[in-house]
Amino acid sequence: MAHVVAACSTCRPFTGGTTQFEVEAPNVRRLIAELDRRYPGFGDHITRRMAIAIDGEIHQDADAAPLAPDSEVYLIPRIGGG
Amino acid sequence: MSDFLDRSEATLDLKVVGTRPVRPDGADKVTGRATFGADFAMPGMLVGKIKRSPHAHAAIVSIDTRKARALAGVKAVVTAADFPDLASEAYEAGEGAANLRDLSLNCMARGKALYDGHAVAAVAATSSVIADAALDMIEVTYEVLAHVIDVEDAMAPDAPLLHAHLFTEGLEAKPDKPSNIAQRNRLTRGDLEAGFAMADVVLEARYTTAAVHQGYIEPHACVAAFGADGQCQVWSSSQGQFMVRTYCAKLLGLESSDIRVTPAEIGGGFGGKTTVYLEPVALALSRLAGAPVKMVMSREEVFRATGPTSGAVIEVKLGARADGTLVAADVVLKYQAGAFPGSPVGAGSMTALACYDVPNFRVTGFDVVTNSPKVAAYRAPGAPIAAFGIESAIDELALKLGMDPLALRMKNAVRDGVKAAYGPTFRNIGYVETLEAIQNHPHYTAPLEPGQGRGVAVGFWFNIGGESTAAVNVGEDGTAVVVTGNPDIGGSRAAMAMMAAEVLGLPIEKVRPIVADTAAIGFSMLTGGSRTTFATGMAVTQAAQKIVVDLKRRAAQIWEVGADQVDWIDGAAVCLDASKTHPDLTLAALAARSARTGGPIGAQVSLTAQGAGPGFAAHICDVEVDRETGHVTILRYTAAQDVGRAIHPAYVEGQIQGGVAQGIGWALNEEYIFDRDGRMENAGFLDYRMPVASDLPMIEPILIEVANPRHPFGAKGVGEAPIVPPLAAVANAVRAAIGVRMTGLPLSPPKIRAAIDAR
Amino acid sequence: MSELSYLAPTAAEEAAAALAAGGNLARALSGGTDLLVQLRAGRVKPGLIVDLKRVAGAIGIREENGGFVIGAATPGVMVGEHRGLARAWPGVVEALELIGSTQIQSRASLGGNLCNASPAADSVPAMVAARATCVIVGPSGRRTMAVEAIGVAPGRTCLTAGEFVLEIALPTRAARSADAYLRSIPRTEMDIAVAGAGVNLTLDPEGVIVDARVALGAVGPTVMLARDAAAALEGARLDEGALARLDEAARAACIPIGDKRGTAEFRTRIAGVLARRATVIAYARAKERG
Amino acid sequence: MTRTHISATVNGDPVEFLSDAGATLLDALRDELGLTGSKEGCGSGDCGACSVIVDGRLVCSCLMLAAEAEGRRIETIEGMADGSVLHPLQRKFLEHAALQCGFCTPGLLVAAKALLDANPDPTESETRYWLAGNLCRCTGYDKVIRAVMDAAAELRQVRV
Repeated sequence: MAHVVAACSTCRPFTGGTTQFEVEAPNVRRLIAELDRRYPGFGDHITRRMAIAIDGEIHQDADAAPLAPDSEVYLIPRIGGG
Repeated sequence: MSDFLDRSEATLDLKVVGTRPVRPDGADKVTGRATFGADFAMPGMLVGKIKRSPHAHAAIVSIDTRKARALAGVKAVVTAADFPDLASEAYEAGEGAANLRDLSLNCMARGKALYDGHAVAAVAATSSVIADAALDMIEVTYEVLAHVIDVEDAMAPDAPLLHAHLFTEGLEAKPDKPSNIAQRNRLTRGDLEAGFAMADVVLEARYTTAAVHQGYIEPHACVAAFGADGQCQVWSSSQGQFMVRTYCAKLLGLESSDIRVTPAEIGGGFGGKTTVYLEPVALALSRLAGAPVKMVMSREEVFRATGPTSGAVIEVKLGARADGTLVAADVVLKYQAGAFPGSPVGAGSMTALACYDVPNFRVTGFDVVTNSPKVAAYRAPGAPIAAFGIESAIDELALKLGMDPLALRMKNAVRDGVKAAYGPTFRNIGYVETLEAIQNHPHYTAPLEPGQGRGVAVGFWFNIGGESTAAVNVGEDGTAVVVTGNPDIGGSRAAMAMMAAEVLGLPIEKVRPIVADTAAIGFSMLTGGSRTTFATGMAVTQAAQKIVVDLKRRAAQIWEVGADQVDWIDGAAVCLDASKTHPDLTLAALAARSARTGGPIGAQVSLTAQGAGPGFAAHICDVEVDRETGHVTILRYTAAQDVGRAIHPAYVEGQIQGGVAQGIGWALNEEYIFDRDGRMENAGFLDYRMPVASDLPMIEPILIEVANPRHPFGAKGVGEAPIVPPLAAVANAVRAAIGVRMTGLPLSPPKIRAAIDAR
Repeated sequence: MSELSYLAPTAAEEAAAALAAGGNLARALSGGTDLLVQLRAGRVKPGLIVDLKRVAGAIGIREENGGFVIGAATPGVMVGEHRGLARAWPGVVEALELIGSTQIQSRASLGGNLCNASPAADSVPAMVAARATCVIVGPSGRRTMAVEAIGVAPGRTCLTAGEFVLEIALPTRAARSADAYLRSIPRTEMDIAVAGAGVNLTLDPEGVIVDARVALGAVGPTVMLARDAAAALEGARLDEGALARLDEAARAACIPIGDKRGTAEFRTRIAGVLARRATVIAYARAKERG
Repeated sequence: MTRTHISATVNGDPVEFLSDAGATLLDALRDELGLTGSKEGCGSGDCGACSVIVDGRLVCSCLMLAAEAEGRRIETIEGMADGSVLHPLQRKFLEHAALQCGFCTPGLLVAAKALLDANPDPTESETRYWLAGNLCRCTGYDKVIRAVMDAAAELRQVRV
């Protein structure tokens, strides 16, 4: 079970305020699909607006990135830069 | 990945990476031959110019272009009516997700002008003089509306509304009426009240910063040619030719494949050239005129109509134990977004406490639209503003606690294994090493004269990865060309060539890098976010490694041994089979026989780079203040930063020195000044006061190298972190010099003299 | 599109005639460091530009019965290179040299700075303190005027149609006398003065100030001669009391506006500081000549 | 629109061109003569990117009318190298990495050359004040100042 945290307030409207989830998923794509199943529309929001930190490493557009059973996954706003 | 993870362990014997060769594009740039945005010309080219709103906020009642169209020499006039009326849609291409409708409306106002300088119409004519005359003949009828620019005024319930359809995002309950607050974001951890209850010392303060401009010396410029068959060419100065292509296609309803964008040399960007202003307009004019159109902004236009970064209010409440341990932090950030949503307050919130290990905190950010130019990314977008508040407050807290400000930072410093305030757990960071470097630097303990003061401050930036493509092609003589899709703003061609040379075992002079147009290389995200050396460098390295694998195969074929019996050492294939006595095969030798060993030698790699390592910076600043005139002199500046590994140390140092100089300008004199009617009063380099050579001392960089295991050579982004600490480093030094805390930037002489007199 | 034409006459009378014919659409061009910026910004739309730099006498420096006559279009760099002038009138020279960058110094002139009629013009307070006069050429001949009489309002001079300033004269430098100019700007270079002060002093053998002129810039609609500030110095040696009275009198003379370059309050305070500091420098220079 | 005929010398060569009365020397260099090495960063004399040398004096070509160039001797960045041999200043800028984007570089080089022509041994402070009219937003000036002073030192060696 990956432990998922979505602390960013833009996620709350989708999750009804819930910020932490336990998700069974082998990779990021499945994780997003599962969260979208639980909270319709959330998947699209994650894909468009969020980056995903897996065990401390930030990924953007990384559907295939594998998740360990005990992975710590953070959904954070996408980062740009100058 | 793993095979070059080993490499980065074994990078001790690097031959090219870490040296300081002359940049491959250098000669063109010191002889005036380099072609920047405004230097390109085409036969039959017209001059395009933009008519801009003189009002900060006004309804556009009508635009009559008949007289202008009738003027001899005028070939095209466009208004918003000539652009598709796009639906509101977030789209990923430039800096995070841009709203295409907003982007379109920023390029050409539709129905409403939202800031002084907002484009309302454009002309293309046979000469600059005729184009100017035509602009004067365009009759625009405005209904002037009340405007609002100050961020807190704009947040007030009774403030003039910029967008009737804008409802605040991120609130628990969906709001029932529109607001200038586009979004409220919040980051929380632990129990704030319990945290402050544990505190022996609580500090509360409010800080403000003014809107400042990126200040690149090259104004925006482009040439656009719309073909009769719908195929378009654009030459422009930007941070990303693919970004220009995508936005032009979306804003004009064209196919990406019909637009070929060639990047000109870019005269500075700092984030300000990560979006489009002129290119879609130039294409629209060219389509009507049937001729190429060149558009070049004046400096006044650059200030009035292109991205500054936010003016802001930062409210900070810190709680600490008597020993300096931070136990609670409550931070509120209010950022101007300009005419459309999208201030960097999100990154501001995430970076605000990134250097500190605080168990209980709440960071609340407000993204607020105002009647000023839409903000654009500016070097570590959002972070310097938040850091000015936090680092000033930490300095005050140190005074209250009677602690050394650096010791206070060290005590609360994030380390590997600590959960960052924005969520994830830090790994392979070099923050403590960076703090130690300035603590141990002679500067930190050097004596000061009366009237002088010393300040320290720290800063953080994520750095990003993302999509990049690189191709490496070997010539018949064994030399190589590296092709990437990232404009070279500050010497990245050199870094790309060096990484390829390192892997291939070639001297740097035998590797030539080029930046290709959108038709000649695969997609690459723009140059920004300190991603190019990391992400594009990763693509270049992998392409070179693919070539090495292929070269070993070719040598094995020639020697009739197994590929595992061939190694690649110092640019040559070496036979490991002891029973054979083959002389080594150099790259040149293999290239000469390439036709018979499988054809031309080359490889292309497209990837999405993950695992960019964050950058941490710690700065020391000494100032002297003239108590009678309020004038601040920067006496000495030292800047330490974890850079992972410096590919070309001289250009890494240059990034740090440049970031510091911009930060000092932000701290001392730079600001957008608006008159009562919301018109910018200082839209020029005379009164928008950026640092000149005589304003600054030498800036001493200290490179800390804590390698990033996800990059083949250990590189981390370096371009942005250096602009984060200087705002507070200067303010803290001024505090030490005059004994008064200045809470509002810029620290211009009138403000400092007034603060001294007020004591 | 109004036609714009350019003339570069070599005779002063020719220039005056051209300017007169051009009427209010004619503009005199000296160094151009102000005019070209105004042209570019569209703040002026002249029909005729008369370049004065080729007019006989407009560029050059000559000594005349102990004093100096400086062509009004002489660039700052030439003025700075003239040893005798720099020795006699260091305040005027340093004031002109403060204007803009090295590039600007190759073009900016005393005449241009004076006739642009900005109250913040750096060289004007120094010239006023120095009792400089200027030779004005016009359709009806030549006349000489005190420099302080030229500017009448921000951007407005007393010159009538066809008139232009050909030469600026600095008087004979008396014994034990010297001048100094200081200004305050946010940066170290490239800014317009937020306030400026020119001071010109003459001492008696005992070091008592027998004659003082104090002129202030950027603290009123025109450069102003601060008579009370000067009076505060006359009869005094350089003691704290005199300097304090000078500071106060200088501030009392200020009627500045507050704008993007500084608040009225700040300009006033700084004017006092600069007058004081410039006086200390001028006094030391005067003593050296003792 | 009547255009004035101008004859001048640019980088040692005689040139002739037509110019509108309101056109600047910078406009003429870039648009009439195709010498785009001089850049326009501001058009108001504040950034120095258009620096050229006229009759031995350093000026902003955006603050000089093209018509004023009649009979003048003009030196631009394009004339700084001796054929394909770089001027020591150009070489030192490359060795010291004194440029990042390179847009202000031509103006800085022309201004620095004027400095070393006038003062072969400038102090750091003299160098910083002389170059105060040349804005650079990338480098923080540090490596620029080092490059100029290093070039000055080399040129002094040559003279000896």
